[in-house]
Order: sequence, then structure tokens, then C-alpha cells
Amino acid sequence: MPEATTSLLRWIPLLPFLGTAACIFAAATGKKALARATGPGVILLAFAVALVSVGRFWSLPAGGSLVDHVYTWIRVPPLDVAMTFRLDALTAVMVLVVTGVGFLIHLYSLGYMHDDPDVARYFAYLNLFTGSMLVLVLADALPVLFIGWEGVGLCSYLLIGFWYAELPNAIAGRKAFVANRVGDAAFLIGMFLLFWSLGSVGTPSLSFPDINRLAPALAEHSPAIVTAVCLLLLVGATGKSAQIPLYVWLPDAMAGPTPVSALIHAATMVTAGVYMIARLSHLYVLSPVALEVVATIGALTALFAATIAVVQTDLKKILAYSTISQIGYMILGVGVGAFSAGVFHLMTHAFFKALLFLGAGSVMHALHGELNVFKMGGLRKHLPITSKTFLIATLAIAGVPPLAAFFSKDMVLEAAFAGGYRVQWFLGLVAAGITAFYMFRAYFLAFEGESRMDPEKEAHVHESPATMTIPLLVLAVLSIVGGWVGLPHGFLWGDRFGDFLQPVFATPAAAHASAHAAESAAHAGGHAELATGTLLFLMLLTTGVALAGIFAAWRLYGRPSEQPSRLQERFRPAYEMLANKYWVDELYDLVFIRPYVATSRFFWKVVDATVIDGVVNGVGRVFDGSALLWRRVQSGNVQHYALAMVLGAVVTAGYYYWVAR
Amino acid sequence: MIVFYLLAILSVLSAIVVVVHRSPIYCALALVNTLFLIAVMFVLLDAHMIAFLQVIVYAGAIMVLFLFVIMLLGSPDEPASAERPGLRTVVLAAAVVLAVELGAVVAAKPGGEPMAEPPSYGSTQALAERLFTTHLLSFELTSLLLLVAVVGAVVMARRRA
Amino acid sequence: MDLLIAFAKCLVSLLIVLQVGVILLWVERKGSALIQDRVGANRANIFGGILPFNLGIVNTLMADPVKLFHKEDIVPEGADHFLHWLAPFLALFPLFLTYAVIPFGDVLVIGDTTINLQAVELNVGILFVLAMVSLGVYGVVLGGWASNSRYALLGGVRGSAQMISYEIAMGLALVAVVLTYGTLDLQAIVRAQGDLMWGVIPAWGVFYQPLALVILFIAGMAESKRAPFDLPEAESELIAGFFTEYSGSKQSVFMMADFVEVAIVAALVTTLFFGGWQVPYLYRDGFHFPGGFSIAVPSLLVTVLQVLSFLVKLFLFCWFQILVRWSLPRLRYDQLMDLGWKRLLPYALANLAVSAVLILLLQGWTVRS
Amino acid sequence: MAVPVQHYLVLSAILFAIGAVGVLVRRNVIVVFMAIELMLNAVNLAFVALARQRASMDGQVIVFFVMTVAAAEAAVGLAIILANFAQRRTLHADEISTLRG
Amino acid sequence: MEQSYAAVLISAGLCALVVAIMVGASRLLGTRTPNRAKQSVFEAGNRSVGEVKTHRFPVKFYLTAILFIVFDVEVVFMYPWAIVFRQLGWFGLAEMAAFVVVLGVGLAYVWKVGALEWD
Repeated sequence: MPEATTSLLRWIPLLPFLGTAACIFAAATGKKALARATGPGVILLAFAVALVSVGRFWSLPAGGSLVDHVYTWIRVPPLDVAMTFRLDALTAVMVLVVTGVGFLIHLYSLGYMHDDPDVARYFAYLNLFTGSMLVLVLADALPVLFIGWEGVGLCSYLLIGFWYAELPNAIAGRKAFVANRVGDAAFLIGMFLLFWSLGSVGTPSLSFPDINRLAPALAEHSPAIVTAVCLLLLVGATGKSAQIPLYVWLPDAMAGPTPVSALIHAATMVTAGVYMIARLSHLYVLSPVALEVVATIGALTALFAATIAVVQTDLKKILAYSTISQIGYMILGVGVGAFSAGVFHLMTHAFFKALLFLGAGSVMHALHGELNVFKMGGLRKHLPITSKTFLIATLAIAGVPPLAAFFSKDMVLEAAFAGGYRVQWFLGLVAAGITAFYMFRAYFLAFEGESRMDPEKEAHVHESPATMTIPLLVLAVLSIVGGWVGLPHGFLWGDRFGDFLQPVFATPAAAHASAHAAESAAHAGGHAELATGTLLFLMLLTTGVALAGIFAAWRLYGRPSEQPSRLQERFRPAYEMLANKYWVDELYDLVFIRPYVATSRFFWKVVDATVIDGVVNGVGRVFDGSALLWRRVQSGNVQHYALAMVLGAVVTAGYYYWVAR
Repeated sequence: MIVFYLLAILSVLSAIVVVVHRSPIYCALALVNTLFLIAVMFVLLDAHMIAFLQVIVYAGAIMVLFLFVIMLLGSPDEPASAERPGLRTVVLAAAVVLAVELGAVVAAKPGGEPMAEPPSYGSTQALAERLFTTHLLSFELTSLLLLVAVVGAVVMARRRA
Repeated sequence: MDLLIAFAKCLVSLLIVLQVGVILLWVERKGSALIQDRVGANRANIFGGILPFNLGIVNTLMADPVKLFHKEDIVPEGADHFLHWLAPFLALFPLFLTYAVIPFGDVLVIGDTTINLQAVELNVGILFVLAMVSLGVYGVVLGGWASNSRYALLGGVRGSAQMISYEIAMGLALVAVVLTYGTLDLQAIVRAQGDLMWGVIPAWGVFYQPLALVILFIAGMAESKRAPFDLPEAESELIAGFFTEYSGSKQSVFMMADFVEVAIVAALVTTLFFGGWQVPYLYRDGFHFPGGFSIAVPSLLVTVLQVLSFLVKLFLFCWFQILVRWSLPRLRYDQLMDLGWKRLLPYALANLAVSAVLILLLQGWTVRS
Repeated sequence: MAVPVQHYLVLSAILFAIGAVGVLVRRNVIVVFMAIELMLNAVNLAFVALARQRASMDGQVIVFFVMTVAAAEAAVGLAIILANFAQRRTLHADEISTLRG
Repeated sequence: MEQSYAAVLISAGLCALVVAIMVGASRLLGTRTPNRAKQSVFEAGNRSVGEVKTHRFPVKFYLTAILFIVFDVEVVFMYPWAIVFRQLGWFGLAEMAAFVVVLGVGLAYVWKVGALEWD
């Protein structure tokens, strides 16, 4: 693997951090202008630096990587963690996405947060967030990655609770934080376990090259451990990437400012899990079980979240669940070993999801915080740009060719199919249809038809300022063309994207052979690569499903009708279940939270209040009593004390002389 | 040999003067004298550098400070009545016992011939090499100690004003 | 034999310093007269009339001590006799002792024995000097304390405060010198100043440590408590300060101490900064001029020349101090302290830092020890 | 010729004891301080003697530090005495029995 | 080495002798006719009032002495340093720099609180 060292990379995360510092200063001194300038500015710079370094990377031979060793962070032999940044194909994609989309969101925030008094603090958090994410993707070692991992967790907490004045926001932030902690704990354990176990096959190390190098040996040595590590890390990923079972925080995360939601969902945080798994592909391919689990979780989440999204009335909530389900696709992608497909979907998703959220934000901006899609309608004439871009994004996510998500999602599903994960593939397929349905439901309700807005709001609905619409347009373009870099094999220039990423990932072939030979044989004659015919069929199938979904949405919501309510009546229980999100929150409350509270109460009331305090006070009383006795000794005359010392010396010396000689 | 015992007796005598003389200033002078004698013993022990430091730091600086305070406070001779006989006897007894014990303890340990010493032993060179390499940390900490001392002393001394 | 030689050397250095002291007394009188365009001391005339001519300097050399020693020794009431005696002793004794380590010549070769012309050959000479100087304080303090008088006490406190204040600067200046030559041995330092810079200029300390020279000189003069640093004595306000209550020989000893201190400062400056006994281009076997041609000189004559050059330099700097003393007005006490703590001390530190850096930058800069 | 190290140690023990007596019986705090210095010196003597015995410079280095400590201690201690004197007009150890300033 | 210290003793003895003679001279040679007027302490003609020994001085002198002690110790530390300076090189410079800087803080403090101001 050819490496080129450079001191360029460190600036990519460093710039946002500097920005944070500047913004904090601005917040302290009330210089909003400074914050407005630096906040987006540093991200733009970071983007530029990222472009430059990716350009440098381009010139390297395939499989090469840029390395920037900043300093040695921890050296406690055998543990030796270097603060090193590495830019390979995968990182290149991530960095460009994070900085690029991130910058657009910053830009958008300028307009969106224009009147907010705390704009400086806001940009401080936002920069910190971006910086952490950049550390995460640039890290060349698991602990360094973990820094960014924690950083984004913290920032999500800060940003979701940005308007901490309102209680719900604070609670939502806390929820996000706790959910993440659960995942992080698992992640940490996984990391330690990995380190410890690598010790048994060589000098343990946590830098990715070493992990990749040692992984096969470890798998030889004990496959169980590999699986354990993978699963633990997966739990961490489900925390960050809001997968089953730890997705609950994400819908509530809508409490934060909309651009933040865009940032969290599209560009940065939630993709961390996907990235992490992709980064550790060499490890995961060695554990078929883990891959199986990953794929299943992905597929389930995709469907599960999609179904919930169907009945949501809150625009941002809908988007939130769609995010969860889309990430489900990514996880599915990496789960079936099609890492490039997963990352591909991650990228396209970044584009259209950011677009969707910013669009939603623009709508909120226009309607003064109105989010209920049933209180909108007919916005198209009021918000031309927003509505058009939103439509594009909707088409994209629905997977209508030739927009971005069509190719990426299709690639994922096709990989699942090819990999013989037929069940997961089917789930994904259904989810795709539902996705198309609920997205268009939202679109129709919000933008088409006649207005259901309350009049005084409708009075001054207005298109958003340029700083907000420009990002919309840019993202719209990206959402259209973003997918063209990765056409299916054999079409035109084929899957450039996959070829680009290929050197980074382990070939899942091994995994196929070992794990799925049997089913593959059963299903598709044991042939992993798909014939063009099958490929075409699949593509048509998905497209068809998507169109069906769209059509359904149009039938129900495209024009005024009573059907929705009727359906609602007919499937009352199902509707209830979906509306209450399968009562998962309640379930968790019952299973985890209540017992926890109970135990805490026990420790507080009984152990702490009675036992410990009792002991402490008792000790206090003892001294209090004895003090009455001893105070006589304290005459305050220094020389008496000195005398005591000398006598002590006499005794000591005597001891050494007579006793201990 | 003889030199040492001479010095020893003299130093003990002047030390006693330090303890018993009623006028603080005489005590101070007696102490200076003791310090000198000890410095000479340092020379006998090949601690030339230390000997001079003893004179410079102790006699030249610390004792001057004492004299200053005595002058500043014009401290009068203390009346003999200040001593309390009871305590005194106790203390004297304790001190004698202590001296005997300590002496006995050290004398009990076999000394034997002093180890052969390198020619440079006791020279400023040798001291410095040790001081600035092995005892570097202590050396740097000393500066902190002095800093604290000067600040504390200034604060305390200015409280009267 | 060795002890005999040592004894002789000590005697010589003692005699030198004694004579320098007394001569300075005369120089002070006549010199000040010269400066102030007076005749100066001209009454004493030993064997007056018997001899056709006036003995000049001899008068002072004889008359002053004789007069002073025959005066009555007055001890004020309420004063502590022992301390009153001890004070002048402690004032002069360490100064005399200081002189013992100053090399007044290179070596004297008699037959096959070469004698190092330095009364006490200490390899820590500079520390010795510093120690002795730091002891000089006692004379002042005790003098002030012993003679139960307010003027004396005030003078004593002032004097000691002044001395210790300048001791720091002096010490730092000396450190700079030690840094330059890398040794504490005065004789070695003088020898080190024997060779040449760039083959032409004698490698004297003054060229390496000019600032240290200035600081040392000022500090030294302050130590000697003479004008312009004569606040402790300040005839015009404190009536001789800490030795107000002294008379006769004791007082003469205090005055002697002043002169000896002058001589010591001069000796130090000479030794550390002006090549001590070195005569430019003169080596043990004679002159070697840069041009390459040389003059052979018998070793005895060399020694004599060197001792002479030492004495000449010595008196030169004594004279310079006397000039200063009779030219400059007295400082105010705050000025005095400011000079000591706020000027000399920081400068000395800075000088030290700069020299250290320079030494490291261009190792060849200084004479290797 | 060489004096056995024990003699030095005994001497230092004696000086130490004398110093201790001074600390205990004297009533003038300044003198008490001097006695403490005396004790410090006794210990220094022991250090140097043992250093000579073991031919190691460390003992002397430690003496160096002890001197520094003594200097600091004297400075602060005497300052305290001054402040105390300013308050109570006394140097009498018995009368200085409270920390209240 | 030893005999050089012997020389110290010798010259100390000589000096002590000479100085003692000089100090004692007028006790031996001088007349002794003490009387009140002579013995009385000089107070520019006034009668001396009160106890001299209890006369006290501004604390400034004491502060000066403290500063002296601290910096004297510093200087004392510098001599050995200066001796081995060439061996230690930059490292040595750094050591002493740290040391001096800390004490410099002390000086700065004293300077700032005005303990160096004599009015």
C-alpha cells in the first residue's frame, strides 16, 4: 500500500476546531458578526483543504493513501496510539461529503438562525460537530476514531438541546446522549476486547492498518472473538446510526434547530456507524454471523421505520423516520458485504436528505414553525424554489430513476439479492415501496392541493432568503446527478464509485463462499454475480415498487378524498400501533427505566441515607466526643509541642538502640 | 586528628553559649562561631565547596537576617526568671538521653575505613555535576521554595504597616 | 620549608595590603587637595628642622598611625565593651584575609623551587572572597549595636542594608566572570588572561565582561561605603554613622577598613578584568610581540615586572575610586537602593544570560579553563 | 590520621541535643529560632560526615538543599515573629499561644 | 589542598594578630581619663533620652534582608552551575533559566508591592 505523508490533513479537522474557539470567543464577547463570518468560513476552508488533499490523493496509485502523523497520543507499551490521520478512498468520500454538505448547512444556518440571539454559540457547536466528525472519518486508529465518535455524541446533545429553555428539548438532548452512551459503552468494550485479543496473535495495536493485517490471523485463532468484537461494535453503531434497538433518540432529536437535524441526519453523525463498519470491513467479512446480524438489523430497521413514517403528521418526524430507514439500507448494504454500495447510498442520502431537511426548515421558516403536514397544503405557489427542490429530493429518495437514490438503493438491494440474503432483500424492497409512499404523502400534503393553513399564517408566507435557497439548489443538483458515479455494472461507464473504493474494502467473496454457499445454492444456483437479465429485472422491480408507492400516495393524498380516514378506520389497530411507534418507547420505559429508577431509589433512601450517613455521622460524633478530651493537650504553647516531639524522638531512638539493633 | 577534637570541644562550648546566654545578640554571635567551626570541619571532611557555602549562606546571610531582626525589634535581654525550673529539668534529662541514644546508635554501627574517594571528591566540579543532573528536580523545586518564602515573608512583614 | 614559604607569602601579602592602606591615606589627603586645588596635609614634619627637607609621604605614614594610636579609647556609657572591641576587629579582619587569595605575581623561581606568588592558593578563591566580603557586614552591624547610640544604630542598619544590597550584584558579576573562565581559582583566571585574542589584544576580562566590570566596580565601591555611597557614615548627617562612638585606634581601624576595601576592589578588578600581574606580551621567558620578534628576559626580572604591573594597576584603580569619591555627590537612600536592586541586579542577570547564550553559541569565544 | 566517622556523628548528636534544649527552654522566640538553626547544622554535619564515609557527593548536595531550606525558613519565621511582635509587642514564647492574628 | 588551607590558617592568624594589635593599640598606648561628658553618647549636644536598644526601624530594612537571603542563595547556586556550564550546554542554560525565572517572579512581586520603594 503506497503511502504519502503530508501535514495537510491535520488542518481539515483543526480548522473547525479553531472556528469553535473563535465562536466561543465571539459568544463571550457578543461579537455575532465574527461568529457569522468564521462559522461557515472555516468549514469552507476545510472543504478547500479537503479538495486539495483529495486531489493529492488522486495522483497516488490505486490503493494508496495520504498519511499525516501529528503526534504520539498514548504510549503505554504495548498500547501505542498515534494521533495519525489517513486519507484513503473511503475517507476521501466521507471528508468531501462532510465538509461539502456541512458547509452548505452552515451557509443555510446563516439565514435560518439569523434572528437567534445565541447564533455565536450555535456556530461554536456546529463547528465542533463538524470537526469531531472529521476526526472520526480521518482517524487512523480506533481510539482516535472514538474521540470523534464521542465528540459527535456530545455535540448532538448540545445541539438538540440548543434551545435548552424549553424542557422537551433538554429532555430530547438527554435522551440522545443516553442512547448514545449505551452504544458507546458497547463500542468501548468491543475496542478493548479487540485490543486484548489481538495481543494473542501479534503485538496488539488499534491502528486500522494493523487491525486489517492481524484480522485474518485472529479469525484463525478464535472466530468467536471476532464475532463478539463485531457485534459489540455493531451495538455502538446502532447507537450512533439510530438502528434497532437504539434508534429511539433520533425522532426526538427533531427538537434541535432544523439545520442541525440536517447535519446530524444527512452529513455527519448517523452515518458514523455505517462508516465505522465499512472502515472495519476486513474485520467484519471474517465473521459471517456478524454480517448476517448487521444485514438483518439494517433490513428490519429500514422496513420498521418506514412503516412508522407512514402515519406521522409532523413533517420533520416523517423525515426522521425516513432517515432511520435509509440508514437501515446502508447498514443492510455493508451487512451484505457490499460496502461500497452502503457508502454509495450514504453519500447520495447525504445529498437528498440534507435537501429534504433544509426544505422542511425553509417551510418552517415560512410558516413560523408550523410542522403539521395537515396544516399546510398548496405551498407550491408560495414557495416555488423550496417546493421544486423538495420534489426533486422526494423523487430521489423514492428511488425514481435516474435520480441519486435509485442507483444507490438499487445497488444495495441487488447486492443483498446477489449475496443470497433473500429475506433481507425482500424487506428492503417492501420498505422501498413504503418509502416512496410516505414521502409523496408528505409532499402532496405539504405542497399540493389547496391550503389548509390557518389564514393569518398564510397571509405572510414567503420564500426564504438566498442564503437558504442557494444550498437547496446546489443540493438539488447533487441529488439528481449524485448517483451517476455508480451505475450498475455493464451500463455505460459502470460502477466507477465502487471501483474507486474497492481497494479499501475486503472482498466479501470469502464471506459469501463460507457463509452463504448453502442458501445461495438453494436460491440462485450458487451464483453470486448476477446475470444482466436478473439485474434488469431487479431494477425494473424496484422502480415499479417505487412508482406503485407514489401512485398510492397520489390516490390517497394527491387530491382531496375521504379514503385516508376510511382506511384509518378500517385498520384502526394497525394505525394505533404505527402511530405509537410500536410502543417501543413505552416498552423501554417499562423494561429498563422503571427498574433502574427503583434501584436508584433503594440505594438513595436505604443505603445512602441510612447506612452511609449513619456511619459518617457516627465517626463525627466519636471525634466530637474525644476532642473534648484531647483539647486539654492543646495549650497553644509551641514549646510544649516541641517537647512532645523530642520525647517522641527519644523513644524512637531508644527503640532503634535497644530493641531493633 | 587533634584539630578535630579541638574543633569539636570549641563547637560544643559555643553551642552551649548559644543556648544559655541571656543576650540574643551574643547568642547570635556564638551561633556564628559554631557555624564557622562546623565549616572548618567540613573542610576536614573534604567538603570544600560546602564549607564556603556554609560561611556565605549561614554566616553571611541567615545570621545577618537574625541580627537585623534583633536590631529591628531591639530585643531586650530576657529575664532569667522566664525559665521554669520544672520544665527545664525534664528537658535537660530528655536531651541528655537523646544525645546518648543517638550517639550510641551511630556508634553501634560499624564504620570501618572510609571508602576510597575519587581525587575530584568535594570539588565544586563534582558537586555541580551531581547537583545539576541527579538532583535536577530538587534544584528546580528549590526555586519554588524560595519564591514562596519571599512572598510569604513580604506578606507577613508588611502586615504591621 | 613549605610552611616557611607559606608564612613568608602571607606576611608579604599582609605587608602589601597594610602599606597600600596607609599610602592610600596619604593619597586621599594629597589627592583630594590636588583635586580641590589645596595644599593638603602639610603640618606634620618629623625631625622638623633637623633635616633640611620635608619627608613628605613619610610624615603621613608615620604621623597618622602614631597620632591615632595614642588617642584615648573612649567607650560610651551603656555600651557593651566586648562588642565594642569586637566590631572594628570584625570590620578589618576579613578584609585582610581576603587579600591573601589575590595573586600578586606569577611564580618566583629560586634555584629549583618555584614559588607561586599567591599567599593562599585556593582553587575556590572567588568563593573565599565572597565569603569574606559577606562577613564585612558584622563589623558594621555590631559597631552600630555595641555603642548604644542612635546615630550609630541608624548608621549600622543603613550600612548593613546597603552592603547586603550590593553584595548580590557583586556576586552575580563574579558569576559572570566564573562563567567566562570556568574556574574559581584566581591564579588560574589571571593565567588565562595571559594569552591573546586574535593574536593581538591581551585576553583580559574587560574585553569579555565589560558590563560585569562596571557592575563589580560600582558594587565594590558601595561595599566600601565611601562617597558617593557613604550614607552609613555621612559625616554631614550621621557623624560617621556606625563608628560615631569610636575613637583612637578603633576608629582608625574602621577607616583603615575603608581603605583596605578600596584596595581590595581595585585588586579584584585588576585580577579579574585587567590581567592581574600580566604584562602584555610578557611571558616567563621574556617578551613575544605579535610581530614575531621577541626579547629574552631573565625570569627574576620577569617576576619583578609582573609584581610591579600588578601594583601599578592596583594603585591606578585605587586612584580612580578616590577621584570618584571626591567628584560625585552623595546619593539619596532611595536612589542607593534603586541602583542596587532595580538597576544593577537586573543588569547583572541580563549580562549573565547574554554571556551564557554567547558562550554556547560560539564556544571558542572564551578562554577555555 | 583519619577521624572515624562515628566521632563526627556523636558530635552532631550532641550538637543536636543542645539545639533541642535551646528550642525547649528558651523563651525568646528569636533565640529559639537560632537553636533550630543549630540543630539543622548538627544534621548537616552528620550528612557531610557520612557522605565522606561513603565517598558519595549526594550527602553534600543534600546539605546544599538543607541550607536553602534553612534560609527560606529563617526568612518566613522571622517575618512571622515581626508580625507577631507588631501585634502583641512581645517575643515571649509563652505569650504567643494563639494563631489568631 | 591541605597545605593551602594551612596557609589560610597562617594568614588568618597573622591578620588576627595585626588587627588585634591595631584595635587594642590605644588601649595600651592611649591615656585613660574617663568622665561623664566624654562617656555620654553623642546626640548633637542634646541629652540622650530613653532606651536606645528598643528604638525600632522601618520594616523596609528587614524586607531588604529577606531579598538578600533569597538572591544570595540563588547566586550561591549559580557558582557550581557556572563551573559545569560548558558540560551542561543548552540543557544547563534551560535549567538555570527556569530557576532564575521563578525567582524573578519573586523579585517582580516584591517590586510590585513596593517593597523596593524607599521614600
